[in-house]
Amino acid sequence: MGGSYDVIVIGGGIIGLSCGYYLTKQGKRVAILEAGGFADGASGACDDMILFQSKKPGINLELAFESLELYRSLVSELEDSLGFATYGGMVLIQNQQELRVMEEFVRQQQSYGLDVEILSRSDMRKRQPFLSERFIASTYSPMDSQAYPFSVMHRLARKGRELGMQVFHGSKVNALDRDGNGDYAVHTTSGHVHQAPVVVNAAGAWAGHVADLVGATVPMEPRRGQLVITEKVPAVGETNLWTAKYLVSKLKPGTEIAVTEEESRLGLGFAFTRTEGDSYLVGSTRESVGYDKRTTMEGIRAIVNQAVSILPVLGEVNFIRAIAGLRPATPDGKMVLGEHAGLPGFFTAAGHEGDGISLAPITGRLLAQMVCEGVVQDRLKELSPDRFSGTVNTEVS
Amino acid sequence: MMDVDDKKDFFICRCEEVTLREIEEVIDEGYHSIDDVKRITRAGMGLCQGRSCSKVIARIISQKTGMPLEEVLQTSYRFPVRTEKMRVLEEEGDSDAQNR
Amino acid sequence: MRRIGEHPVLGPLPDSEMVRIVVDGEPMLARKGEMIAAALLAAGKQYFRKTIKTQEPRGIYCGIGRCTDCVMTVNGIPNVRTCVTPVEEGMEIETQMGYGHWKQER
Amino acid sequence: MMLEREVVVVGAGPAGLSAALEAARAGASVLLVDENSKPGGQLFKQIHKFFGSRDHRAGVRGIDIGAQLLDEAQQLDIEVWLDAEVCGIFNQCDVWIVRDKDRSVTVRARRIILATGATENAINFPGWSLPGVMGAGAAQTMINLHRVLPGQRFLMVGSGNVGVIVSYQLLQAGGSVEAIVEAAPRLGGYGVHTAKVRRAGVPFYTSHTVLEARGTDHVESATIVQIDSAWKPIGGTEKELSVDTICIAAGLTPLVELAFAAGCESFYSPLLGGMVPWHDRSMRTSIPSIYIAGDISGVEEASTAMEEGRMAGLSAAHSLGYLDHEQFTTGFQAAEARMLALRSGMFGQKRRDAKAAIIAHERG
Repeated sequence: MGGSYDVIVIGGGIIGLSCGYYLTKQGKRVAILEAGGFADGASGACDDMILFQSKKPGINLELAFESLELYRSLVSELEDSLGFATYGGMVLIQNQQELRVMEEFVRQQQSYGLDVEILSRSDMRKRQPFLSERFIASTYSPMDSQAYPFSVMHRLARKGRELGMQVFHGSKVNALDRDGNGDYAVHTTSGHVHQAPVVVNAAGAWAGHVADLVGATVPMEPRRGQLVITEKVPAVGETNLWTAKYLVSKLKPGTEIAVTEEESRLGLGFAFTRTEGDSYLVGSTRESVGYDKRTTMEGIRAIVNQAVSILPVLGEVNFIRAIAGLRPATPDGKMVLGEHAGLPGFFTAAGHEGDGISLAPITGRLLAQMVCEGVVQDRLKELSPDRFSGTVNTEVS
Repeated sequence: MMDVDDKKDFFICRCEEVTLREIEEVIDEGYHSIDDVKRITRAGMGLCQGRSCSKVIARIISQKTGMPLEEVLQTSYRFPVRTEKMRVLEEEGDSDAQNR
Repeated sequence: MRRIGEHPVLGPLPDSEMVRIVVDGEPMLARKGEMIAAALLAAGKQYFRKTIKTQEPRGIYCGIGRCTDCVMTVNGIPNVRTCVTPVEEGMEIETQMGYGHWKQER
Repeated sequence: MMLEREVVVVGAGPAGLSAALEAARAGASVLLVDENSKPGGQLFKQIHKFFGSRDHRAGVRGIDIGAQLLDEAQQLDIEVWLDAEVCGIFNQCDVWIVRDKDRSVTVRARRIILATGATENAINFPGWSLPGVMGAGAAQTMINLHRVLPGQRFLMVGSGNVGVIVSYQLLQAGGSVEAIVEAAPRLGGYGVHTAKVRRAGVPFYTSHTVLEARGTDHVESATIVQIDSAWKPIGGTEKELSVDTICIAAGLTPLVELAFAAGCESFYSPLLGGMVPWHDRSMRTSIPSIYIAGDISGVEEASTAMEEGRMAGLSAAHSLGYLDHEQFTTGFQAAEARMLALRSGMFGQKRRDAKAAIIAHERG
């Protein structure tokens, strides 16, 4: 029981759906196998951001520009606003030490073509009047944008289905083997066996386990992020907000930025983004706790207290929910995108850590090109899974 | 004669103002769980976190798909189960003195 | 809509200290400690808020603080559940339009 | 440093109050928490006389039973936090409480008894979100607790005990009940309550439901209609009623959010209101430190809730080493016997079987 396809995508999050959509657009017969329900993974527990300022100059930043353009065309292709919006973003700076680190970081980003600048205190407060007094400056980029993950995934699935794509929920892959002529047989816990010459491993934080099924190596570590969601409120300032400490927790641009013991243990950083439903997503933590997706009292308290200390007006705002997701993190902070040497037809597209929403469209398109045209652009070689094949697949922190 | 079926534009989710029609359309697309319907229509994402609508949505899913109500009813909930102002977490009143 | 004066089981309505509250700019009296929603019902207020998307009128629904349909802006703070929040002297209560507005002065 | 208590009881209604009393009498230190400014839960809205055996304080009104339980709680010096909302339970023992909507505190409890009651079901029809459409419990709270009539001319939807009792209480409060509609072919409530309302001249319409409510800023009228065996409206039977308030009494659902968010396993019991936390005979859930009592474990009545509360209180205290085996079993079995006596008659037997099915369920 099961079907045969040109490509089977394992994982129905925003990355899997993007790969499936672009493959289907290029005429491939695609099936997506999602272990859980709709948006059960990190895609359903993230902060909606297409954020440039948090990307180290290099391939990630480069791809983020291309991804932004793809989102604009997806809005018309998928006939939906996708909650796509460009409110801009500001990274808040507390002291001279953080200012020095951010000035250097902004210079690098500008050299890669990002429209970003450092704002004086008064210009900063014009855009964000509710800020606590302790911030001395901020960055500002008008390019930081966002999309509403649930709309993007829903519309990718709907348009994909119109073009013939199949999406199966509640079908967890538990075995992967290859027959004589190189076709893959994908077994699911519900007993189905689907066949295809090409398999795309888009299983996010679980991509390492899927790779193990076929003897491939993808070192992937789940990094838990907790988020608090507020009630609907009028806009708090013009742009979305982060702190320099958030970049430290994500990119470690410079170790000089001082963080407290709790901030470093929880990987605490301030992220504040307005959602489609006029409420705010307030984050976040970065914790290595394996696959435990529960929220914790400590995490909620740290996130909420940090937010109120930065935007005192939030003290009177109700928070209505706390959620957690598992960001898929690779040892070198770059996604894994490409075919595995020695396993023709087995591709991996995962490991976007906090950049899944912003890089989903470009990941899907590049993956589809690799599968359909069999050629890999030079610039993408650094993303190949083979960079890890030498290492043993241990839990690399 | 008023046929109730054509009147589907009243709300099932009072907080997020999601109508019966919108919910049924998403179910017809193949999304058969409360979480799926919530994530696509926002029904249940509002201030009351689904208290007024989740049982009704489960009944609609069960009626439209034939799935037994038992398999559809909500069993996953998230903290906090009451909405609170963010300032309440500022200083934790953990000492006995503060709580007599 | 009115207060229940004489009740066969609960007896006469005990008299109570009154407090002054302001509802949409109109001062009115309420019984000290009674819930905002009860005071407004007694005064015959038709609806407590208008919803965000369709500006539909809303009032009491569950009466015990669970459904959040009776929320109004109280002393400049939006989304206050009026069925479980007692009145206080000088309280400013506004019919909430959509998700309310920031109280500019802090 | 975190606050610690032996037993934290969540909800000071009939079940929670009784559980706190039994656990305290057995010697445990008890913290009783309730989100309202007054304890008693539904008891203080129930001004009708209870019936049943003398043990169940038959002939006493709900509000008086509530007052008696409160007295006993004060005598036993039980620590009571009112205006205290429980927001979460972490690690199966850390209870996150926000007091007076103002400050948060976490209490590490060795045992937790959840007595969070039930919540009213909704019926959806065009116009159901208009001001003036409310739960029958909401109307009962307004008249009996806040002494305010939410309207003048009422339509009651649902003829179960809540529907007929609240209809009678609306009449007592000076309101006029234009009709009681019941979707089933037969009336639901106990005869004694239905008879009182019928004597007062209130018309009953079985196999009827609400088709629509109309009004600009508030309910102004309602259209009721007869329905066939497939619950579909029958053309030509519409009847418009001039009412300003529609009360919905369509049954209750156990309020299980805290129990399930804490990790308790669920069990589906349609007769008892839907999903309930699985529990054994001693009212303990799948999580050894968490017990339940009252409507959360299956929607019944205040009197059964009080007995379940006693059972849960005794079990929790005993599991902490209070009461020797003999003291515990006599107290527990007495409460259990009184509770089983309440589940008598045709309705009672169905509930008794439903409860037995939960306890007998072998967890996977």
